Amino acid sequence: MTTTSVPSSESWLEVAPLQARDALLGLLPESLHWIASSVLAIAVLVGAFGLMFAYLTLAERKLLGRIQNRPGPNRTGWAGLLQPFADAVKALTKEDIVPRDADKVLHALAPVSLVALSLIGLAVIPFGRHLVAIELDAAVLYFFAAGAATELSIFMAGWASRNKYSLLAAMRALAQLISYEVPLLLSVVPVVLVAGTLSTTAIVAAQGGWAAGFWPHWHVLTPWGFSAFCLFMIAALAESNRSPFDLPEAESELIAGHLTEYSGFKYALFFMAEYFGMAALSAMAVTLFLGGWQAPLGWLEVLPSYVWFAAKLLALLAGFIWIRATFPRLRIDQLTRLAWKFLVPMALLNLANAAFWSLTAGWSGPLQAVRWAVSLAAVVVPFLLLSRSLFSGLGPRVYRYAPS
Amino acid sequence: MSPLHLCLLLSTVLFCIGLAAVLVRTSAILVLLGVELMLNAANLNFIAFWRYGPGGDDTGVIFVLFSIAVAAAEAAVGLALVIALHRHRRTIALKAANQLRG
Amino acid sequence: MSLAFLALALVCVVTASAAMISRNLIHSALLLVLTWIGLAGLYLWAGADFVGFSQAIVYVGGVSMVVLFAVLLTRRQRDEPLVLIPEAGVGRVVAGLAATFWVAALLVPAMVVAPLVQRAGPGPTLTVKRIGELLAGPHLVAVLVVGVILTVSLIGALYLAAPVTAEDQPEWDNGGTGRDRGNQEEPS
Amino acid sequence: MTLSASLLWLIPATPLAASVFGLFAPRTARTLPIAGALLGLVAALGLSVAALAGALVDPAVRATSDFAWFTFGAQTLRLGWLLDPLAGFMCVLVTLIGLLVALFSTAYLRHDPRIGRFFGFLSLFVAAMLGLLVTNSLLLLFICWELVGLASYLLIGFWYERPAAAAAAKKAFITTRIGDLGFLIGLVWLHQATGSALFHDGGAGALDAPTLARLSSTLLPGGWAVSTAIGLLLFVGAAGKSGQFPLHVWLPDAMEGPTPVSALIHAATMVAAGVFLMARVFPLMAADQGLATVPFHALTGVAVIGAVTALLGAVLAVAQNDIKRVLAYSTVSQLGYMMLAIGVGSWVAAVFHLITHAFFKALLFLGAGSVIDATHHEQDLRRLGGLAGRMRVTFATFALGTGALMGLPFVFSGFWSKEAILHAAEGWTVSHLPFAAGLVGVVLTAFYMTRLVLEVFFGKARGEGAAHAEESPGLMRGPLVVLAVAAVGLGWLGLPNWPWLQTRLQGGDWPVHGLGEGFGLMVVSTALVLLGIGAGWWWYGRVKRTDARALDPLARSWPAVHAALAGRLWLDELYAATVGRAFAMLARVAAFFDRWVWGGAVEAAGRTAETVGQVNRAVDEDGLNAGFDNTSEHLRGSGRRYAKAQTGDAQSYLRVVAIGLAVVGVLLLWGGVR
Repeated sequence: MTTTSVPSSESWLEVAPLQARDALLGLLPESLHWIASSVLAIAVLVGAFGLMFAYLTLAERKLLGRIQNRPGPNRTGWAGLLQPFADAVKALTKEDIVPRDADKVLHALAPVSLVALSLIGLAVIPFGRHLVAIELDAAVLYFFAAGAATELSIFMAGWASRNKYSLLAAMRALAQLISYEVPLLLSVVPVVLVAGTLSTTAIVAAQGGWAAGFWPHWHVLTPWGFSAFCLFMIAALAESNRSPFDLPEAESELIAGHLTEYSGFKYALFFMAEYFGMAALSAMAVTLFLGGWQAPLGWLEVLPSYVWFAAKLLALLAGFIWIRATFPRLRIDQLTRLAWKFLVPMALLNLANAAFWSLTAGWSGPLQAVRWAVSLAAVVVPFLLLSRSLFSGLGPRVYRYAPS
Repeated sequence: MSPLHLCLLLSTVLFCIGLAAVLVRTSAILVLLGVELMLNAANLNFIAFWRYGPGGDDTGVIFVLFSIAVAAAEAAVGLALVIALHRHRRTIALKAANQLRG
Repeated sequence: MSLAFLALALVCVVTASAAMISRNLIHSALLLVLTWIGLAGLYLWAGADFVGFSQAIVYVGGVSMVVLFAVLLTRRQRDEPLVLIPEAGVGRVVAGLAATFWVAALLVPAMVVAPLVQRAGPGPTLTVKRIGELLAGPHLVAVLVVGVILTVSLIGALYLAAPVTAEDQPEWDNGGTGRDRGNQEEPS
Repeated sequence: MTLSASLLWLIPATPLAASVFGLFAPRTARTLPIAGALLGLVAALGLSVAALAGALVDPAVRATSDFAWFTFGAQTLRLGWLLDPLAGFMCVLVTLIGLLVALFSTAYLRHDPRIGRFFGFLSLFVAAMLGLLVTNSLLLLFICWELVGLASYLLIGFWYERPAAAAAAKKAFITTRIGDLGFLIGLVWLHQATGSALFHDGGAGALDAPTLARLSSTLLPGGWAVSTAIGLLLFVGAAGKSGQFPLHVWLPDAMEGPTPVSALIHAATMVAAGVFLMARVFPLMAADQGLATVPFHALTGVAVIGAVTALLGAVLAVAQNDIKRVLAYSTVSQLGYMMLAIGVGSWVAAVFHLITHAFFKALLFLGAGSVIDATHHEQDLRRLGGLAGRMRVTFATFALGTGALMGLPFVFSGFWSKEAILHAAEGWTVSHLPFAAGLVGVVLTAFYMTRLVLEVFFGKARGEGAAHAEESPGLMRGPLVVLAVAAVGLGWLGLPNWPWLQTRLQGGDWPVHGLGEGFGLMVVSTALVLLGIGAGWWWYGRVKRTDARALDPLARSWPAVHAALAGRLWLDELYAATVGRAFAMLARVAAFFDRWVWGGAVEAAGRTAETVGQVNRAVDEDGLNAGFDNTSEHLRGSGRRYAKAQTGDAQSYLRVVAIGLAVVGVLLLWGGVR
């Protein structure tokens, strides 16, 4: 935690978290400040995201229910508001079953490491103007290095269970996560290219200000940025094993895949890790593309920066839930085809597009219109061509063992 | 002992562990992992000399970046070879790949 | 000498030795992942952040996946999840360890007594921007060459690992020793 | 609004973007590539007009904008863009004609399944030509030049299913490549001699006065100036591209492409490139003019070749039966006029004629295309006829184009530009032959065009297609009308007493003289035109041809002459008999050597060896066998023992290597520590 002095020129709400931190640290001797501030940051992050996890599950169930024309949980507490805690009590009191042949150590290690790895990425997200746990020069790289290890946990879970469906799920997870790691990283590179930095705070700072007084400099509001944002979100869906890319845990094909042999608290941990991963990727998307904590309009800056960040984050998470309620699951071949034949070429072309954008940064006047037109064309034309080729040659599927 | 010497000692130990795996283990995959470990030990040396060396040059770090990139390629090709070996010989024991024996 | 270094060095050595001794390939791979993480930590400790994160992404996120895939694809039988490697012969172990010992006996004293010029004080700082400038400037040719190497090796790996049809089987592949002739009719 | 030199690249870039779009669109796409190409051409036209406006602000200024292409060690290769009235006028010309041709093509190729691809090629063609026009570097010009060649290859061979089209494309490509070889040598030589790839570079460029003075003062063995040699080499390239004798053979065959392509090639893009190149490097070509000691001036060569081509093209056009071939040879002839003008020192007249010719030749070709389309691909004069009544608009515009091409006095543009050329040729002091050739060419032009119009549009329909022809659709008539207006009116831009165009092109003063000074020449050439028309009417108009199989009237009068002309003076056959034959001979000689001399030697050696072997075998089996067998058994046994070390196990090798390494290290240490 950076212990910068509190700037005085800002609104009270903006600096309130910093003042609260300093007040707490003041209770301790000077020599313990460094460790105390770290612990404090971790505690706040875990607490906030833990609470968010709890209510996200409720929100998901409620939203899914509404979309499927049913009420969702509404018995525990007012309108079901206590449901997450009831679930937690249930999960904690359940019997923990470990298969006899399982690789016991790995079996226990998998959910724990998954949760831990899903959380550490949050350390570099700037949640507000002054709210970032670690300021790193290579923060984006750190985030993806932390995320890269989650795949191993899923593999460990699937493999340690000694269950053939779990193992199949582990293989699928590996294939899927490797495939989607590529477009995920490639869709981030344009942002790094244009912002010229790997530091998350600098990337957010680069998105400050407005063109013509109303058009925020958020990356998502440029043609290449919009394309990269869409690619990032699709890849993020796949990376967090969310529907419609939830093949590794497809309950109808793999009896929940790597989760089959888990119960009780470990199962809850997996569940938690999924939401943490989703939240971390969404937070990264907000940071990279949606302007981080920047307010959309100048006069809206009366609200503190972290409120804006939270609003954007929640909007993205709601989008995740909505997508889950809307799309059917992909087949494994469709999944890999989408990654390699659409997302990766799109992301590569988008990289060239971003290079063009940053090279033409000096253009003004009518050339600005040319710049927008070229960049827009460089998004739309490949999209049309690639999506056409993605669906070409696909007739109705012939099932080998089922009568047609 | 100075920090630089400690780093070098650590990298030597890692190198020797990798070497032992390469020389002793029968599984081609483990041999490959041993090679990776030896590469990593070499990388550690670069970093150590960059950190504690006379200074003024950042080539060590750049070299390690290249080394990591090439090691990734090496792993991919090596494991593809293992898979090819397995397809032809139904085993991944290196002893099986002795078509050139006299 | 900091505690962090000793702890990381301990992690590296222990996990690496365990990985190389383990008879379970999956355990070996996962333990080696820990070694790689330890090495990434050492890079961070030395101040080379970018290299550390690169190490984590490439090895933990990439190489380990490939290794695990290779392990799963080369299991001897479909329903045998544990990968046990036939034990090496005693002669092989002894010869290998002797050779290693010779190399170690040569290297370790050399490393310990070597008179090295050292810098005192804090280590050099290297920003990501500087790395980018170095890569795009003096080392540009190397970057391009590495790009070509990666492409070529990717294609080569694809070619090697792609399934062959019966006609593609090389002529000399008429099944080595008797033991290896197992389920030849089922290409993986 | 004007366009500065630093943005000139936008002019070729817009059609280039359209071509990329057209070429990478799905194969069956139609609307999008067409719309893209038209949009690109319209944008390029607007930009070109803006550029021309910028260039006309002060015609004497050459605006350049250079950039470093790449740095190679200490050397930087710089390329650039150049904007002067020449480039400006040419850009407007190319984009305008390109746009009209593209509009025409939308109707002409409406049934072709590959129309999208066609528009991609067309855009590429125009883009390459535009790049060639606005560049400030001979190297960049050469790159675009080759792109033009590639695009023409693709377009001529557009209907590649037809063997004739494929062959014609190949012929065009290879013939122009011969010229390009000369160009390339000249380019490399020029770069080596001047050290600059730029034309104008503040005194250091290849076309700047100090450089030229150096080039023309450097002499080669034999007294030739370097600039003469380089100029002639560049002219070889220009001759190939512009269809000059003896490299003109590809141009008539290029008719195999779709007719709009022919219009584009003959009017604005391909053949204009050669003339443009000569105009662009004119300072270089003329650098040796002042030197009395030089045995040969580069421009003299250009003038001679131009005169020969002008005459030859006109002669060959007389007896062709294919409507497009007549026009093609007419183009050859007119290009000869342009080269002639450059050769006699008046590149401005050449460019003037290039501009007017572009419009009326595009008009004539599109008119021919309209006829061909209406008669279901009937191109043979003998089976056409009587179309004047059925296709009024086509006939009217075609007649106007014919008038312009013949140079009917005072109204038509061709008259004024041709007059400028003849006037310049008349004043050339070296020789009067080009002037004479030009005058004869005028008669012949009038003659063959009269023949063409009479055969196609008058008399009786002599074929199925002609009998049921109907006027073409509006999208084809529109460009014709626009071009006809230009074909008539453009000449007024460059009257002798009001030389607006010449002044702008020259970038300085241009001698203004009254109509009276050249009046004698005008009267003579008018008389010659009327003579040609009269002769044409005498043979082809008096008695109308009624049957497609009837003998050509000219052939009835002078069978030998007609046969020679119809056979195109057997130039193709001559090439086949000389160049082709020579290569065949060479190949045969090589084959002979291969088969008999070397082959015989090898055979003899083999036989000898075989005999020796037989003898050896006899000695061996009977005498030495037993001893050798024993020895080899021993060898084999020991070999087997050593082979055991070769286990094929990589790890065992590695172990040995590791131990060896350690031993060597210890030995070294031991030695070093001492």
